[in-house]
Amino acid sequence: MLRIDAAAYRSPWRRLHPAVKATFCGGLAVCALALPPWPGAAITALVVLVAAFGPARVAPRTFARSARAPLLFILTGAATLLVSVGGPEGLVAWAPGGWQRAAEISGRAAAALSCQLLFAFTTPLAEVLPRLVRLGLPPALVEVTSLIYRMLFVILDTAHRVHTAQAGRLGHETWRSWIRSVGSLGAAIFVRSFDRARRMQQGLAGRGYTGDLTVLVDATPLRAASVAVAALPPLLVAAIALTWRMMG
Amino acid sequence: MLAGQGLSYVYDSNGSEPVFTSLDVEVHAGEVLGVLGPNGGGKTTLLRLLSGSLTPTTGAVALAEGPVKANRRGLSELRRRVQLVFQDPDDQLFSASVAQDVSFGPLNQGLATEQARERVAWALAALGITDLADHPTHLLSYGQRKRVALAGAVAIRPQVLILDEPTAGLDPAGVESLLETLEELRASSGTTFVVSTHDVDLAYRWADRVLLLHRGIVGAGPARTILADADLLAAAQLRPAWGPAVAQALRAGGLLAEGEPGPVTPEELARRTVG
Amino acid sequence: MLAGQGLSYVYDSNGSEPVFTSLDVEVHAGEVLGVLGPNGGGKTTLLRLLSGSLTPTTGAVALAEGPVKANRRGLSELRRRVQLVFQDPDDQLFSASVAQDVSFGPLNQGLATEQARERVAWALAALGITDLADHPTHLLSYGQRKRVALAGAVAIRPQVLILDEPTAGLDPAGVESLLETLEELRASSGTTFVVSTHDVDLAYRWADRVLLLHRGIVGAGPARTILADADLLAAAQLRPAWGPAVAQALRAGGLLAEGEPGPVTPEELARRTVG
Amino acid sequence: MHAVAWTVAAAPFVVHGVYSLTRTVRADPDSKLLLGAAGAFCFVLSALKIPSVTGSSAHPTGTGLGAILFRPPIMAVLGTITLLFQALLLAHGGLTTLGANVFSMAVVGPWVGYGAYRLTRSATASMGETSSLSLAVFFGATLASLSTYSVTSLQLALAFPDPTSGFPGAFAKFAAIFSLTQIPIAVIEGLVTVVIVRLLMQV
Repeated sequence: MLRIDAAAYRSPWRRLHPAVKATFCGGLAVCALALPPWPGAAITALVVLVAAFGPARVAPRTFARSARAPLLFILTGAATLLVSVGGPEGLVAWAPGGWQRAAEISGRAAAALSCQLLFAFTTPLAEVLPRLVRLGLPPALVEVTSLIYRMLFVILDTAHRVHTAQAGRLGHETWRSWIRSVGSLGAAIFVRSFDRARRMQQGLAGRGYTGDLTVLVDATPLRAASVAVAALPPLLVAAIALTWRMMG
Repeated sequence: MLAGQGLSYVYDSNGSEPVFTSLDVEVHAGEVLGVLGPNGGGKTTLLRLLSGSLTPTTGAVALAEGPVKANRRGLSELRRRVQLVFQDPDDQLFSASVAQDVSFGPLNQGLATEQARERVAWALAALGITDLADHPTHLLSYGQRKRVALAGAVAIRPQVLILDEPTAGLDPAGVESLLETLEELRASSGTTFVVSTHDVDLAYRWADRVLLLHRGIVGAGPARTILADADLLAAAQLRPAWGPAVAQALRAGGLLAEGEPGPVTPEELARRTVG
Repeated sequence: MLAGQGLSYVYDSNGSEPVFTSLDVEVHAGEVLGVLGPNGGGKTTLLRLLSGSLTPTTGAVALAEGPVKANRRGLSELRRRVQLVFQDPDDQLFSASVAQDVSFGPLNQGLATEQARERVAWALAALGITDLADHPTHLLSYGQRKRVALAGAVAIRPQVLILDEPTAGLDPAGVESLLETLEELRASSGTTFVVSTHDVDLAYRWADRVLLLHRGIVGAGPARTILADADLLAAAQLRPAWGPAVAQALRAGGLLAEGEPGPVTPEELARRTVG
Repeated sequence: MHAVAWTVAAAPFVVHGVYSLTRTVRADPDSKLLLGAAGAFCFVLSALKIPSVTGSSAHPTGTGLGAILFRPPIMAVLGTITLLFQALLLAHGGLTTLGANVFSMAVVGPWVGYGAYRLTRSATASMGETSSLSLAVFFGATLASLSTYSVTSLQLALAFPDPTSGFPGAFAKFAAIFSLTQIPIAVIEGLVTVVIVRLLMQV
């Protein structure tokens, strides 16, 4: 239903402890943002893409499709850096060094984006959420977040079907009818969401729900060695990029 | 009247298999076409393609005048002629009151208020729910909601009504009365029906022709012949219906003449036994 | 084993009629009790009363030792012994992971981690879905989610499993395989089943005893007798099943001896015709 | 640097929201399921497609409606979770900019929207109930959406000042780009939200 989510459950890296992947992807994201963009962001992006399309076996087309919208956003933002306003050369003028700045910033952002995508494509949320309690987050918050994760698929499914039904009944023919359709869709999913909550409450009461949604979480052991190994590529990238700068 | 030509469809979740490839299907004017097959066999996908709610990956849907263009206008024309009614009525009811909900389609067609009002009244009457007109939708029973969802599609006056599991969730009395209503609608307005169902006995009784679908067409033809073929049914992961088994047993026992049609409901069988 | 004594229930929307009054029902150990009737006839209300998810307005639910107290402890004891599985699996599945969801009941019973883990494994195996253990709930098919919801109830190891329309929404192959699974569970663990359904043929085939419910008990007794009685069925707004009609027709035609049981599925009829 | 600063700015609001959520849940365990439904609703609402002037479609922020229905403190939490899920499930928005996005979408948007709603409500108290409510909801949703994007422009301008005119010039640039698309979208979101609330009043 959601491309990234579905792929994460099929990922060969699914069994890795989330903390290991967080170290790897997070470390590389820090490289992308903190190192000098050339060659830091470039090397980071290269390492992430090799890892994604190599051992993590993320489908390149799916990856590209997910990256499209955020990349477009990055490029729109970067485009504004090409011009400067209110300078001596008139209201709008080409910014001095604008191209370089825009390229640096888009490069950084794109590299950081691929780190985030790699993590999302290999780490199912169902395995991250219950572990958040160990990071010190309040259990009530974590349980609510897990419930949102479960229920959003049910509601999304409903929204999708109501949307299709409205299209079938010519609900998107004109601008006016479209607004009416989206409005009634919003109202419908609101009512259905709370109906779901009420029904789930009845469904869980029989299973002994008294206020805590305690479940068994698989104990994937977190080994310090794995974290260390995961931290190695980011450190290596940092070392190479910094050496390059010093040599250059 | 309505046809699918070389249809194939792939749901875009990464690299998944197509639901079916190069599927040809023809719907004849005025008939009841039953579509049967296992879950995941492509029934709902086919219904959605035929009603324009999905766009085929390859192939095209055609009306009498020719293939439907994949643009806004083509789609809009298809939707005026072909209406799909979902299995779960709640997916189709999104207004607060029954009349308001049924008026959604006619108003979107661009009808004036007065005409739209007539359409609503007519559709409610056709479904036998005129007295529900100003009821709030969320206080109706499941069977009533199903009828309101049907009225919403009927109000657009389509030539073809596509029904996804119309009897699912209804109790036996509800099934009977809905079938009666649909038959009346067919008689009075000449609507063509395409109906998906799991209920082989229902299809044997109601459909003129059937299509067995299991990631492609496994069998197609007159309901009485196709649904009596145990091998075809098995290929579509369906189970034999009572009707043909009873006819065969009665014939073998000399209780039914060779050309005579067998009973299609237990009531009919009981009547014949007594008579 | 489990009984309802003088049950009545009123949904508290102001001044509404009671669903039924002073209803007595008894569930015998190890049987399959079918509950049939029209929508709105009180089936779901009865199932909820028996499982403790509603509290009767008058009367009481009783276990072997006597009436269940309407306090926290009584209710909690009832829920350990009697589990209700809803028609819509999404009402009961709250976790994104199958194994986590199934572990909810055992942990609520106060089992230790290791024991709970064994229970989960056992329940998944009993429902034939061991390989789904680490699948995300939202990527399962409807039939698979139904099995997971069942596993969640089975994991509590109840003596009585109450199933609301367990076959609704399943395709014919799914119905067969679920029935097989439930029969295996019954054979291996001696679980008693109370099952509501609209499918008279299914009840005729599977249930030992049936209860016809239409705002009160219209008929109760052995499935083969009660479901062959057309007047009783009509009183419960149900339609005759094929099984009894076929048996009657075969007997009338001299194809079935007086004491011999009739076929309960079309396959059986076809086999007998050939044999 | 900026990411850290915005995270720090957003944190007190989110922490306050979490505190009020924990308190609600402790008082009534069943509210967990209601909050789950509310959060799922917010996520799905933000994933809906609304028509936009260019003939294409856009996504509503949903923060105005969320704030009116669930109050700003709870919306700070639900909005944060929505943004987290959008980043991980849809790749909409980055994790590194989560703090900044939370500040604009889960804090400023809801508070502005809720404020606009309350103000319009009391200013139009003399009008009929339906028109007063509709106006208030319209302004609440539209201003929530607009303020969210104004804050985003501000954040971008602070992060990337214009080489000649500095922060004001950069803000003008970003605001100009966003206003082209976001003003019509905010108005449409306002209209859609009015339809939603009026339907909900009838249920």
